[in-house]
This record gives sequence, C-alpha cells and structure tokens, in this order.
Amino acid sequence: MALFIGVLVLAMAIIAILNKKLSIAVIAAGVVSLFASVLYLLMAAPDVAMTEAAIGSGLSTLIFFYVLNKIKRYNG
Amino acid sequence: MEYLQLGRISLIISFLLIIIGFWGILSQKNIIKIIVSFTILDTGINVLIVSLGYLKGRTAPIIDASVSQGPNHNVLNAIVDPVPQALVLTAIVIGFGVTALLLAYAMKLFKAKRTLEINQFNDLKW
Amino acid sequence: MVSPIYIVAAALGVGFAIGVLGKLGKNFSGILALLTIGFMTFVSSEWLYAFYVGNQVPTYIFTAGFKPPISINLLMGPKEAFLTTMVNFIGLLGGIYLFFNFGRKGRNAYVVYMVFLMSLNVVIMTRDIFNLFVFLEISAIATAGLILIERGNRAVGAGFKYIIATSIISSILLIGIIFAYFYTGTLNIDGLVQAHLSTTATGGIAVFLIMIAAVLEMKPFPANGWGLDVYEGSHQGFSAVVSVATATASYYVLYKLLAIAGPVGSQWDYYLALMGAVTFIGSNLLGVKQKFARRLLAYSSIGQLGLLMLILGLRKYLGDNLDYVVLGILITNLFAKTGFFWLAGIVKAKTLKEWAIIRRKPFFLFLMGTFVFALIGFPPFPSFFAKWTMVMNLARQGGFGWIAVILIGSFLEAIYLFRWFGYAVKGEDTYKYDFNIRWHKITPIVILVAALYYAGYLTSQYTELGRMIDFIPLFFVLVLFAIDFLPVAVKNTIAILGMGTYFYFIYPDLDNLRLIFEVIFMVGGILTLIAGYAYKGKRSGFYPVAILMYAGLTGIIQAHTTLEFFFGWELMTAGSYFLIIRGKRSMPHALSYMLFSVAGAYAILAGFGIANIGQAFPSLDIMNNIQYFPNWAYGLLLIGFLTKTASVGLHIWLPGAHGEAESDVSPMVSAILLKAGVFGIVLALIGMSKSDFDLSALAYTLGWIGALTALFGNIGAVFQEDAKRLLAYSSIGQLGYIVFAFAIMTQLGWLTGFTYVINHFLYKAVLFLTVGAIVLRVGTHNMYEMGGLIKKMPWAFFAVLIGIIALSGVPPLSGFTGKWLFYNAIIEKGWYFQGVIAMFAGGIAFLYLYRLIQTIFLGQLKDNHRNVKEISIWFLIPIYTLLTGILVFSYEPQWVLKPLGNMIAQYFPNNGLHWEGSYAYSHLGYWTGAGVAATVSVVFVIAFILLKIMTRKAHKLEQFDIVFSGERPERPETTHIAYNMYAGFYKAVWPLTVPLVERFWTWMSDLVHETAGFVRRIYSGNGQAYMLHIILYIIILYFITIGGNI
Amino acid sequence: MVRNFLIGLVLASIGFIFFNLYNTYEPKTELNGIAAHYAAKGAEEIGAANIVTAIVVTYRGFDTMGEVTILFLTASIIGFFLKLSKKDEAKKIIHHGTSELLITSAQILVPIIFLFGVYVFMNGHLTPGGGFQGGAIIASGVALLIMANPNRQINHHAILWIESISGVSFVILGLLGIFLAGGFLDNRFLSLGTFGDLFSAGAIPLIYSFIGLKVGAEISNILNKYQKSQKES
Repeated sequence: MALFIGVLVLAMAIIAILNKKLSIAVIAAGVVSLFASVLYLLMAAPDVAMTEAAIGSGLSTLIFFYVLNKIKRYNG
Repeated sequence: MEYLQLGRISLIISFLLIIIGFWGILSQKNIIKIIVSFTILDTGINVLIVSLGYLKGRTAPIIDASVSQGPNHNVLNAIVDPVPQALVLTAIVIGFGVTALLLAYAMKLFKAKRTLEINQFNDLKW
Repeated sequence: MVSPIYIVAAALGVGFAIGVLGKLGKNFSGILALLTIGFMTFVSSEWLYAFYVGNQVPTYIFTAGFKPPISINLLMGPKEAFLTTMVNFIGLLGGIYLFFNFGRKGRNAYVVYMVFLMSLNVVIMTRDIFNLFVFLEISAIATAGLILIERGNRAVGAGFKYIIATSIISSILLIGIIFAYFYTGTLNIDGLVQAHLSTTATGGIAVFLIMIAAVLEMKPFPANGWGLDVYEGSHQGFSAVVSVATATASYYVLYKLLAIAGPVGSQWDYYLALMGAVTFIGSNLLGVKQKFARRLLAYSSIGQLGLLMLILGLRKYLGDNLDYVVLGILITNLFAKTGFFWLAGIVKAKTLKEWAIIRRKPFFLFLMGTFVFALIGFPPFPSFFAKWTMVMNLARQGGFGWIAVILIGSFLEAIYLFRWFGYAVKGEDTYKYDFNIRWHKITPIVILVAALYYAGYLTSQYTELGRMIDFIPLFFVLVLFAIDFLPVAVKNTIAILGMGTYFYFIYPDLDNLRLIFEVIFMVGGILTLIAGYAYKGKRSGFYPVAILMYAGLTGIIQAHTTLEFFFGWELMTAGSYFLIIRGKRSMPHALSYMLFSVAGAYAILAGFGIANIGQAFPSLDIMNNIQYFPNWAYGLLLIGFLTKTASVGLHIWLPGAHGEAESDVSPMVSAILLKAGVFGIVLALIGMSKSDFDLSALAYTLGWIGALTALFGNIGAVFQEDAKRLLAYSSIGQLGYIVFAFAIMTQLGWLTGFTYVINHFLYKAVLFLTVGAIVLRVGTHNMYEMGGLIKKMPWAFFAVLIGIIALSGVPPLSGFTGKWLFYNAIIEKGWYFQGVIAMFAGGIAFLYLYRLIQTIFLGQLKDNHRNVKEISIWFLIPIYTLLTGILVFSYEPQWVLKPLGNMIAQYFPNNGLHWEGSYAYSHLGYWTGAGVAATVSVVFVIAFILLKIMTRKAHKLEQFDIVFSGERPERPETTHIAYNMYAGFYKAVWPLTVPLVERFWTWMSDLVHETAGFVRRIYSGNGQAYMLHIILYIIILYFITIGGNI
Repeated sequence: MVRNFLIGLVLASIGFIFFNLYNTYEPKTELNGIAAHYAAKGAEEIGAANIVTAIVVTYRGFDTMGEVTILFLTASIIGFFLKLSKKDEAKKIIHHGTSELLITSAQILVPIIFLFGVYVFMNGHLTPGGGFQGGAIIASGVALLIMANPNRQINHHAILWIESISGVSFVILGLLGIFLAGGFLDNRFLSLGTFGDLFSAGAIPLIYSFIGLKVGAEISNILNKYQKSQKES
C-alpha cells in the first residue's frame, strides 16, 4: 500500500516539475499533497493528514489558481 | 521484508521528494514552477518528519479506550511519537504562509515585467 | 522586573488588536506600535540595567508551566539583555525614521514591523531549537513583507530572492532539527548540547545541517547574493534594521547553536573562522570595485557579518575576551551601520561620487565622518578597543595568520570607505538635485552618533588599559567642534591657549627624550597656529581637526602603555588626514595618505601584538623587552613607523599630500607630523638596543632604507616645478637621513639623528611657512610662474635664504653641525657605501635648493605680481621665531647637543662627543659651532665687500630693458629659465626617478580592482543562481567537514 | 549543458547526503526523551486525550502562537501587497456565470461546513483535528462562497473583528496562564475536568477555538485578498 502510494506521489511530483502546462503542474502538486496526507494516515498521524489535506492540497492549490487566472487574464 | 517497512519506505519517498523539489527549484525557469517545486520540497520535509516519528505497529497518539485499557498495553508502548506530528502541523502552516507570500510576490513580479522568467529579474547585480 | 514574555504578549496583543483599533486612524496605529516597541525596549533595557548593576542572575522563563525540555523556555541573561536591548533600541529609532513610509502602506505595515522586532527578541532569547526555527521564519516573512515599503521593481525582485533563499535555508535547518530530535529525543538547546550529538557519525550530519543553516543566515561569501540584494533593494531605512538587528540575532543564533556542534576549540570553530575569513575578505574585496552607495553599504554589512563569524570561530584564542570583542564590533556596527544606511536614505545620492552633495550641509559630513571612522575602527569608537583586544589575544595565543586575515580585510574596507568619504569631502559637486532634512529622519541618526561616542568612552573604561586614556584633549576637540561658528581669530586664540595650557601642565612629567618631541609637537604647533591669524572668515572645520592631530601627537608622547600609544597614533592619523584633505586638489593624495597610514597602523598593531606575548602588563616598556619573534615585532613596528616618515617605497603619498595642503597646514604635516614616525622609530630602536637578541640585520636594513630614501627623495625634488612639492620631496630625503642616522645605533649616530630632527623641524617649518605665505600672495605653486619677488618680499627672501643654507648643510648654519656629526658617525660605524650614497644625495640637494632662491626671488618679476605685498605678518612672526632658533642652534649647538649627548649616553654610553667649552671632539677631529660660524661669516663679509667693489660700475637693468626677437613662443612659460630647468640632467638620472615604486602600487591597486571585478560576476542577479550558490555552498562544506567518513 | 550537468551533480550530492542519513537510520522501537514524557504523563498533566493537541496547545503552545503569528503576518503583508486602488475596488469581476447548482449547493453546504469546522476545533483535545484543521475547513467554506459568486462582498468587517478578537483572546488566555497557573499559555487555570469530556482539559477547548477562529479568519482574509486582486487589470 505504502509502496504504491509512494510511487504515485513521486510520479505526480515529477509531472509537476516536468509538465509545461502550469495548471497541470499545480494540480499535480496538489495531488502530491493529497497522497502525502494518505501516507500520514497510514503512519498514524490523523491530525497531520487533516491539515495537509485541507491546507496543503486544498487552500494552497486554490491560491495557485487565483494567480494563474490573473496571469491568464493579463496574457489573454 | 525489513526494507519494506512503512517507516523506511516513507523515509525514502521523503528524500526523493526533497530531491525532486530541489531539482525543480534549480532547473525551472518559470517562477510559478519554482513555487510549485517549493511546495513539493515542503511536502517532502513534512513526510520526512512524520516518518521519523513513526513507530512500527502503533496507533495515533490519541488516548482512547483502545489504547489505555488495552490488554498488556501501557500508553508508552501503544502510540507513535506525537512530537514530530506537532512539529509538522506548524511546518505545514508555515509552508502555507510562505507559499501564499511567494505567490503574492509572483503576481507583483509579473505585473512589473509581464513575464515569469526568473532570469529577467536581475536589476540588482554585481 | 517585567518578564520578557510580555515583550511577546504586548507585541502580539497590540498587533492583533490593531485590526480593530486601527479603525481609529492610521497614525493612531503607528503611534500605538511605536509605544509598544518602546515598551519592549523598556523591558529589555531594564534587564540590561539590572545585569549592569550586577545584582541580577540570568533567569529562565518557562512557558506553559513546565520545565524544559518538556516545554519551551526562554533565557534572559546579560548577553540576551544586551542584544535584545540593542535590537529594540534600533528598532524604535527605525520605527521613528520609517514612520511615514510605513504609513503609506497602511496600518498593517506598523504591525508587521512590530512583530518583526518581537520575533528577533524571541530568536535571541529562546532555548528551544524548533521555536528558534519558527521565530526565524516569522522574522523572514516579516522581512519579505517590509522590503516592499520601497517602491519599484528592484525591491520586488530583491524581496523574492530573499524569500526563496531563506526558504531553502530554513528547509535545511528543519531537516537538521528533526534528525537532531530523532537521535536525542529533545528539542531543547541545552539538552542537545549535553547529548554531544556531533560525536556520533549520524548526529554529525544533523549538526552539520543545523550549523550550515545558521551559517547561511549570516550570508557567507559567496552564497550571499540574495543578502546583498536585500540590503541594496529595500528602503534604506529598513535595510539598516535588517543589516544590524537581524544580523545581531543571526549572530546570536550561531553562537547558541555552536554549543551543539561541540565545545570550545572543536572542528566547527575552525570552519566558522574559515568561512568568516572568506566572507570578511571576499565582500570587502568586492566592495572596492563598487560605485554605487547602497550596494557598497551592503558589501560592508556582509563584511561585518563575516568578521563576527570569524571572531566567533576564534573563540578559542579570545577566551574570556570573546564577549568584549564581539560587543565592541557589534555595537559599532549597530550604531554606525544603521546611521550610515539612514544617512544614505536621506542623501539619496546614487553613486559614491554624487555624495559630494552631502557637504552642502556640513553637519551631515560630520555624521558621515563619524560613521566611516567608527566602522574602520578608529578611536575613540568601540571597534577600536575591540580590534585591539582581539589582536592582542590572537598574538598571545599564536594566531598570527588570523591577525593577518583580520587586518587585510579591515584594510580593504578602509580603501572603499575612505574613497567614498573623500568624494564626500572633496569630490566635485556639480549636481542639480539637493536633499532635504526631515526631523523625524535626522533625529534618530543624531541619537546614534551620540550613542556611538558614549559607547566608545564606555568600552574604553572596560579594559584595564583603556581606563588610563586621557580624554581631555578629545574633549577639547569636541568643544572646538561646538564653537565652529565663531570667527577664525577667536578660535585660533582658544586653540593656542588650550595647547599652551596643556603643554604647561604636562611638560614637567616628561623625560628628556619625550620633551624634545613634545616641544616640537606643541611649541611647533603653537607657532604654526599663529600663522592662522592670517586667515579671514570662519575657516570652518579647521580647528577641531588640527587639534585632533595635536591631541594624537601629545597622546603618543604621554603614552605609558601600548594601547595609549596606539590610541594617540590613530587620533593623529585621523586629524592629519582631515588637515590634508582640506587642500584644493588633495582628494587622491589624502586617500593614499590614509591608506598608507591605516596599513602602517595595522603593522604597528600587529607589532605590539607580538611584543605583548609573554608580558605581564603591556606598558610601553615592553618594547625594550620583546621576548618572542623580536625580528618580526620590531620589523612590523618599524614598517608602521616608516609609513609615517615616508621612507622609500612607502613614500608616494607624501609629495601630493604635503604639496597640495593649505599654506599653514604643510608645515604642520611636514615639519611636525613626520616627527611622530621618527619618535616611533626611536622608541623601537631603543628597544632593539636593549634587546638580548641579535637584531643588527634589522638595523642594517633600516640604514639602507634611510640612505636610499635620502637619495630618491632628493632626486625627486630636483625635477619639481611646484615649490611645495619640491619641499615635500626634500622632506622625504631629509627623513631618509634621519632614519639612516638613527639606524647607525651609536651615540654619534643618534646625536646626528636628533640634530637632524631638530634642524628639519626648524628649517622645514620656515621654508613651508614662507613658501606657503608666498603662494597665498601670488596664487600659484609653480615656480616658473614666480620670479623677482626679492624686491617685493625681502623678509621672505631672507627667511628662505637662511632656511636653505641650514638645509643644505653648508657652514655656518646648523645643517653643517648635522653633516659633521653624520660623517663622523658613518666613518666610525664603517658604513662607507651607504655613506657615499648619502653624501651624493646631499650634493643633489644643492640643485633644487638653489632653485628656491633663483626662481622665486631672482630674475624677472611677473607682470601680474606687480602689486603683491610682503607676506603676511602672521606668517612672519612664527618664521622669524624659528629663524632665531636656527641661529641659536647654529652658533651655540652645545646648548642642545650636550644634554642630548647625556641623554643618549643612557642607551649608547660609548664613543660620544667630548666637549670643551664650545669645542666638540670626536676621535676623528674637533669642531666648534661658534668658531665655524664666525669664520664663515668673516669670509662671507669679505667676499661680499669685494664683490661690491668689483661691481661698482654695474649697470642696473630695468625689467623691460631687453630686446624682443619678434617671435612669440606658443607656451611662453617654456622660455622661462626655471622651466624644466634640469632637463639635461634628467636624461642622466631618469632610471632613478622613474617612479617604479608608484608603478608598483598602481599595479597592486589594479590587481585588486580587477580581481574584484572578475569575482563579483558571480552575483548575476538571477535568483536561481543564488539558490544554486547556496546549495553548492552546503555541498562543498559537507564534503569538507564530513566527507565520506560515515 | 554545463548548467544541467552542475544541477545533476548537485542533486547527486544531495542524494549522497541523504544516502548517508538513510544508511545510519535505525527505526525507533521505543519512545524516548520528551515523547516518552508526553505519552506517559500528557493525559494526566494536560487532560487532553489527543496528545498532539496537548503538545500543540500547551507544551509547545509558544510555537503555536508563532504559527498563528505567521498566518497573521502573511495576511497583513498580502493586505498591503495586493492593495487595490479605489477605482479597481469598485470593479466587478467578469465571470462566465456560475452554475445554479454550485450556488445552491454552496448555500446549503456552507453552513454545514462552518459547523463541521467548529466541531473540529472544539473537539481538538479529544479527536483528531483542532484549531488549524477547523480553521482551514471554515476557510474552505468561505472559499466555496466566493467561488459561487465571485462578486459577493464577504463581510470584511466581520472577518476583521473575528480575527482581532480571537487573536487578542488567545494572548489574554496565555497571560491568564501566567497569573493563574504555571506560565505563559498554561492551560491549567481552568479545571482539567473529566478526562474525555468536551469541556475538559482546562482551557484547551477555549484556546483551540480561538485559534480555529483566528486561523479561519486569516485564511479567509488571504483568500479574499486574492479574490479581490482579480479585479485589478
């Protein structure tokens, strides 16, 4: 289980770095956080998992999109 | 199967995430991508902290019936290390604050030069 | 006592409350924030006071009601109290300075600033490593926000680089912390110290990560591009706070964490010292190439951080004095650097050259001068005492390499700061814009300057030696600053009376050796000051700096300890620098004077350091009893003194400095100031004569230096067109004789030396005063633009005539006394070859001395000098007083030479002169001053009468009684007989005059500049490159410190 | 090319450092140091079932205060970073019509989300979660509100008041710890109550509630600022 999630996390992280499209990179980073929070749950850290899910993958990604949207507006 | 323990696996994952984060920070030209890399770096460090506090086969540090009244259990042998978890909570919030600030900077930078290439912002040098 | 936890509670409580209270108005929030910072300052200073008074013990503050390591605790000890007080104090002043800048960003800016200061307080006080991390992050985020109170893209770029760089650093720190916790089970710093983490291989990596993060917070060269950008890019008001308050906190973080790395003397000490040294030298080197004021301040700030790191790494050497040294360096940096940044924020000049505008408001120049001199470590500022203590301790413990590092770095810093200051004092001011004074901006700076002086006094009182320093002359200097608005006559009188009174009170306590020099310094000083009455108006700034120089001169005479001597030496250097730079075209010369002086002073400092090894008490007498490395100690001391006497190789500053100085300043810096170097040499040679070691090689070398200096100085003088430069080169030559004479190290040699000292003082003062007075009348230094002045200025003519006769060493005047003694001494010693050189040099002297008479006074009067008058009476008074001295010394030399001989007999009892009445016998022959003078006078009178009789029929020619050929030359002055007079001669001796030495120094300077220009390209401005630097720095250091040994 | 090689080298070196760390890593089998103390005594001393909460709120409460400060700082800084001109402030965001579904579901969901958030931080000492998680959940609710109608004016004053009052209360509760108990941020000035009750563990529920409100307000504030910045052109 952990191994599987680990591979997924790493794959997502690499996508986040390599993908040219900013929105995909941001989403991939959010997914990294999400999987990380699953990992926390596995490691008996529910508090951390909740925080990571809410803040790391939720709110952070939201702010990223605000900025991306703004930039798109300028460019478009 | 000692090497497939959860603690070890997540330790390796965390190290790899940190390295990927550094890779992105050093190789990406786009500021947004650099900030994304920073969040990956942060996540890596957080996973590292939690996995160092993990003890095999133990439960979350919440003392409920299953822990305190379990058969030959005392709390000391039942729960994982709570300290790293407390630290990670702080680290996550700090990471969020820094990311928000970095993104605000990214917007400012973009407004200044209409580009997000980091090598365009070298007004100060030498 | 108010618990320091209230600092946190107050800052956060008010900060949170302002969200609602802020509706009452922006200024209300600002004032509330300032009051809170004031409260924080009050709390920390109350603790500091309690520790200072001495009845307070360090106190732990426990949070959550649990003892550490269960809970986070803070420590309030003397160091914490001091550092937090400093941070809060600077923060408070900064808050005032930036009040309206914050206001423009809204009330949030005040809150962020307040929280920023609070976080630094916690960073200093906390004893929990994760808590340290959290509050470091707070300060970093707050900094990243406050950078943006400056408008413009540069600030945004700088802020972004700052935040990504600190993010990387804190990531590294966090990884280190968690591994440290993993291995030890504690987060408490004291607990980690006891765990001896670094003894295990794995703990070693954790320690490495923690330490490297702490080091990177100190912005080590070259991984510090981001730091430079922040200092440069953010508002100067805020840069100051980051540069000093954050730096102070970072230093203390490093200090606390170093305990985890190991006990005193562990490996990490060495690494820290190494990184500090690289940073200190590296950033000061790059500063040399810098043209922009803000960036230069940034380099300087980082240099100081490097110095702090270096000092911390050297704690093994410094022992108990570590805190004192750090305090001295830190407090100077705190006050001076902050003030400097704020000044830069007011003046707003971009390049260093534009800083010329600052002197439109002289008070600002005073502020800047204070900061420059404080940063370089001049007395009476704390850094002076800190540097002294540091070098003494390093020398005692054998850290000679580190002394060299510290002095080289400081010297590089001196180069750019003095160049900058030179632009400010003397640069061309052709700029249209001006700067305005706002009271809320200037008041904090003034408070800092006052604090700086007071801190200097206080620091001196903390060393056993410093307490002896006599501050009365300095106080007099400050008084003269205060009354600078008075007219020149009043200030001149006060200065003369002050010096006279001081001399009256101190001269009974002096021994003969010191009395000679003190008379030259003080009586000579008074005489030259009399010439000051000739000036009109205010002569702004002249008197404080002149008296500063005399204060230094009398300081070295009265010194009982090495520290007092060095204190006086530096004061004299500072004062003379200001005197020299007053000249019209003096800027580059004053700079080279200062740089040679600073380098010389460092040599002296190092020399004293070595001399001090193994001594119980560093009184000045230790120079007579140097126990270790005597050749090095005396050698360094002599080099230091030789820079002041402008010996060959170290002389290039002198001609310009003396030549371009004001008319009455030239005699001060030539006839008087140069003797300070001679005094030092005499002290060193006395020590060498008493030493148990064989130091004859050193004396022999010194003799050669003297002889060559005499030769080169005189040759240089021959080809001068400028009367004052001619005299300046001549001084080099004469000082060469003096050095040579003293190096002979026999009674006769020393008698010669002292005779030359007195002679040179007398005739050089006469000549410089006279020529200076003539220059004031005719408005040019160039001799070929003068001529025929004998009719207009007969008194001046007579003075110059006597002066050059005395100088050239022909009978009947005192110069001959010197020559006679000189040849006796040389023959006795057997230094024939050097003697021949010196004699040859003496012959050359005639060539240029003749010109002074021939070109200035004889020949045709220039058209535009038709109406010049005799030189001012105020010049004639001192000139003729000195002339009387020459005549007395010529006709009755035994009045002086006999007691001199007795005094020298203390050091060299054998082979002195033997006196019978006015006859002096050496084993080579005898001589009498009065007799020679009488004989020569008779011959002269006879020759004069004969001449008169023979030229009875001579026809007197009017000035225009000549035949013009009808041709008009392109450049009329080239037809003047004095123009390029020795052109033919030049062809013969040019290899000796080609300024090889100057070429060498130019080459050196180019080398430094080009190295700096090449190295600084690593600061490409790209934030990503800076991150790469940081990570590379970590990796390289990892391989250095831990490498593969796991 | 040189650059990529250099980066590769750097990453390999970091990998080497981590390899050394991994090689010497021995998984813990026992709690040691302060962790052992917290596990053994935490419940008794603090009265909280969730040891993480006990650490976050009390043992290392000072860190938590710093954490809250960081969010507060970030919000303040972003406040003056993304400050709009008066003209931009009045603009509307052009958006391509939010679906009715989203608006309706937001109207239903947001109160539930808020309630859930409050529940999470009120029960922080008993169950997983606490001020930060609860605050984040509340902020998510606010985010949903904003997304449903981008031009909706969130009651800025309300956020400000909540932020301010909860922050000040947090500090005051900390100070009460000095006056009434062992030190700054000591939770034991209220009775520890019955272990496992909602109102137990001294002041922890109170403190964590204020932290939750504060965090929720701060994050909402940040989101709000970003939302508004969309107006600027």
